[in-house]
Amino acid sequence: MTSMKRSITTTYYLVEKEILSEFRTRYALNALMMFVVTTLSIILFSLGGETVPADVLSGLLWIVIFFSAMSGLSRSFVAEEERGTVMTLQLMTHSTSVFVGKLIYNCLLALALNIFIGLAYQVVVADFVVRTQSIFWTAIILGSIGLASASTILAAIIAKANTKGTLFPVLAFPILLPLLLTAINATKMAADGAYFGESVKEFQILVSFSVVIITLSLLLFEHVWKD
Amino acid sequence: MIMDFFEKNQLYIAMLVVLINWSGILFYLFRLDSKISKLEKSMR
Amino acid sequence: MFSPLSKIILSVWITVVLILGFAMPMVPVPQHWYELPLIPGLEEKARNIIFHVPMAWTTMVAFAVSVVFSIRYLKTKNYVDEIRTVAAAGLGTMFCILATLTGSLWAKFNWGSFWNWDPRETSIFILLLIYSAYFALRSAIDNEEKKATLSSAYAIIAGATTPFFIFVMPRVMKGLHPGSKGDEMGSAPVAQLHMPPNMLILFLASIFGFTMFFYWIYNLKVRSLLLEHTHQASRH
Amino acid sequence: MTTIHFSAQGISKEFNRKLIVENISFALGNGDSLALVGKNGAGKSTLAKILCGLLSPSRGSVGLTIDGTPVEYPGRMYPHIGFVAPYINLYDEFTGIENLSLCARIRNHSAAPGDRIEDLLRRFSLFDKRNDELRTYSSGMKQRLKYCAALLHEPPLLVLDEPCANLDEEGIAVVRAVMREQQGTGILIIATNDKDDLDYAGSIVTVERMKRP
Repeated sequence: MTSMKRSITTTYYLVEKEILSEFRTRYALNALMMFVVTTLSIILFSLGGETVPADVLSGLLWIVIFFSAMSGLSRSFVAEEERGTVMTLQLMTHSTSVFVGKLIYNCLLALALNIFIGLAYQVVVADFVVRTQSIFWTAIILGSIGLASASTILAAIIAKANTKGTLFPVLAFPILLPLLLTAINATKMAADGAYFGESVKEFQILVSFSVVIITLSLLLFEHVWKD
Repeated sequence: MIMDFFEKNQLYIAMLVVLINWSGILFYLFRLDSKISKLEKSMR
Repeated sequence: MFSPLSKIILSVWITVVLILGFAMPMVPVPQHWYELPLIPGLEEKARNIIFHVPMAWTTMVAFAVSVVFSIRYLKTKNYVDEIRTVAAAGLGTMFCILATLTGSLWAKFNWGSFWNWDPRETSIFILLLIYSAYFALRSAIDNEEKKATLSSAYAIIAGATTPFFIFVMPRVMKGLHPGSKGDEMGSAPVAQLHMPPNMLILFLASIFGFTMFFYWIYNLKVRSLLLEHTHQASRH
Repeated sequence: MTTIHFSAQGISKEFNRKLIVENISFALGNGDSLALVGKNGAGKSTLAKILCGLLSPSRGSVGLTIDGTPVEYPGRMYPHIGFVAPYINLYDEFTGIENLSLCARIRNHSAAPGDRIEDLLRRFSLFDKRNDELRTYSSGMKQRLKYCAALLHEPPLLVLDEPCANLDEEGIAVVRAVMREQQGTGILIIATNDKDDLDYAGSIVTVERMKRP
């Protein structure tokens, strides 16, 4: 077996372990679904029957996405730290494999969650009409990946700090802001019925954001991961 | 003479205030600098 | 690095900039080298550019310095690099607060409200958030080595996202600062300066003066932190 | 059999700018064993972690060569090391056998790990409990499972921090046998204060927290 192939299978089993562990413990999934349902109903209550412009509604959508990501995506590393299994992983495999495994798992979690939020939001908020579905879903998918990639390395950082829960959104917000602003802009364009071609620049920003963050994370992770 | 000038050009009063503040800050910084230099010498 | 003579020259330099910034008269049609143009709508407030912009500029310089030394710290794990990062970030926070306050005051009298969320106001606000997050992270970690490593990693990630603001923000929000999207004089990522030469020279002299001033205080702070470090080491 | 050389050169470690481990050096080869002794809090565990590549030393270097090829420290140490310590945990939500097969898979041990896992479980008398989740295990049983996980890939270098913690007599007997076997094939390092453990160590390194005058 080549070493490339070997690290791919290792990463595959790490992702499998994360998913299996999630289904056994329900660390994130149940709480996250409840979180989404509560925030959506708070938004519906506060909107009342008022007509709200599309740009406000696109902003609200990404507020829900941001905070649900904040409460869910930090779990991956914090749980290892709390259970004292960090060294077990360090003894089993190379740090890069651990990071890529966590990254893929977080991407899957963020995608599942945000696709659910995107569907629920369109169904539940009557004023929010998406005229160009292709732009909307591309923004959701690229946004989820960007969100997951920044959250993964930040989660690795805060897992070593004392006040984990409160610190995460504080650290993540300034870093995720360019991503959020771009995603909100793209969502607005989707609601206004822009052509897919018009929002290509937004998607380029989202993709390059993820690429930059992931590259940097791979370089920094070993420093963060090992005490 | 001088008082008349300041009565007419009140912006210069603000300038004087800023300059006095600035000289105070500079005085403080120079003293701090020499104190740190002295400490550095005594530590070595 | 910084000789006593150069400190005196720097003090005189900034003093001259302050005096000129206040004293050069503003007239509708400048005739002499010492006269500045009186722009309707800006009037005497235009002098602020000499005092406000250097604060924002110094904030950026301080941020760049702390990111560079963060990278160096992760390579060398030398506490001196860590001390340099902290010193630059601390001073950067101070200059960031000054730039925010002075900018907000100027905005009130030029654009009608203290805060308008124009791209450059937003960037300075984000920088303030990054600095606070950096220090919040540091205060949440007990172990010194871990604190240095993790906060350096955070500073590097934060540094890498800043270029995105330059591309993103002009696309999503209207600008009020010169050089923003929609400015008749043309837009550019960094402020485009339309000033008469004498004002431009004064402006650049001020930027240079305050950058060196930052360097002086930064130097003091690094030295005092090093002293503190050797003092603590000698006690153990 | 693999030829192994393991050495430490002037290892020191600072925590909060305080020296915890100072200037430890040794060199070991096949069949060698070493005990790290010292008072509580003297830095035995810290040193053990450094040797396994879990912590990086502030100064000094660790060198591992397998069959004449040097291994990158700390990044590529993990395939050659088995480490058992009280502060290492396996996954509570998985069963014993799941934990071990997870270990084997992540480590990429495709060479019939199934039999090896069963052998180890039998040897440490955990076979009957293999399908129970780890949260139902007692601390002694968890310690035994850690041995299974550490021995799964037949590491040439075995590092044991407090090898007999939480174990009953039966468990201790198995561990002693493991220690003897390891001495026959590779390198054994134990961090301990137990006098009986020292019988299994060829040489002894004392870890002291140095106080500066």
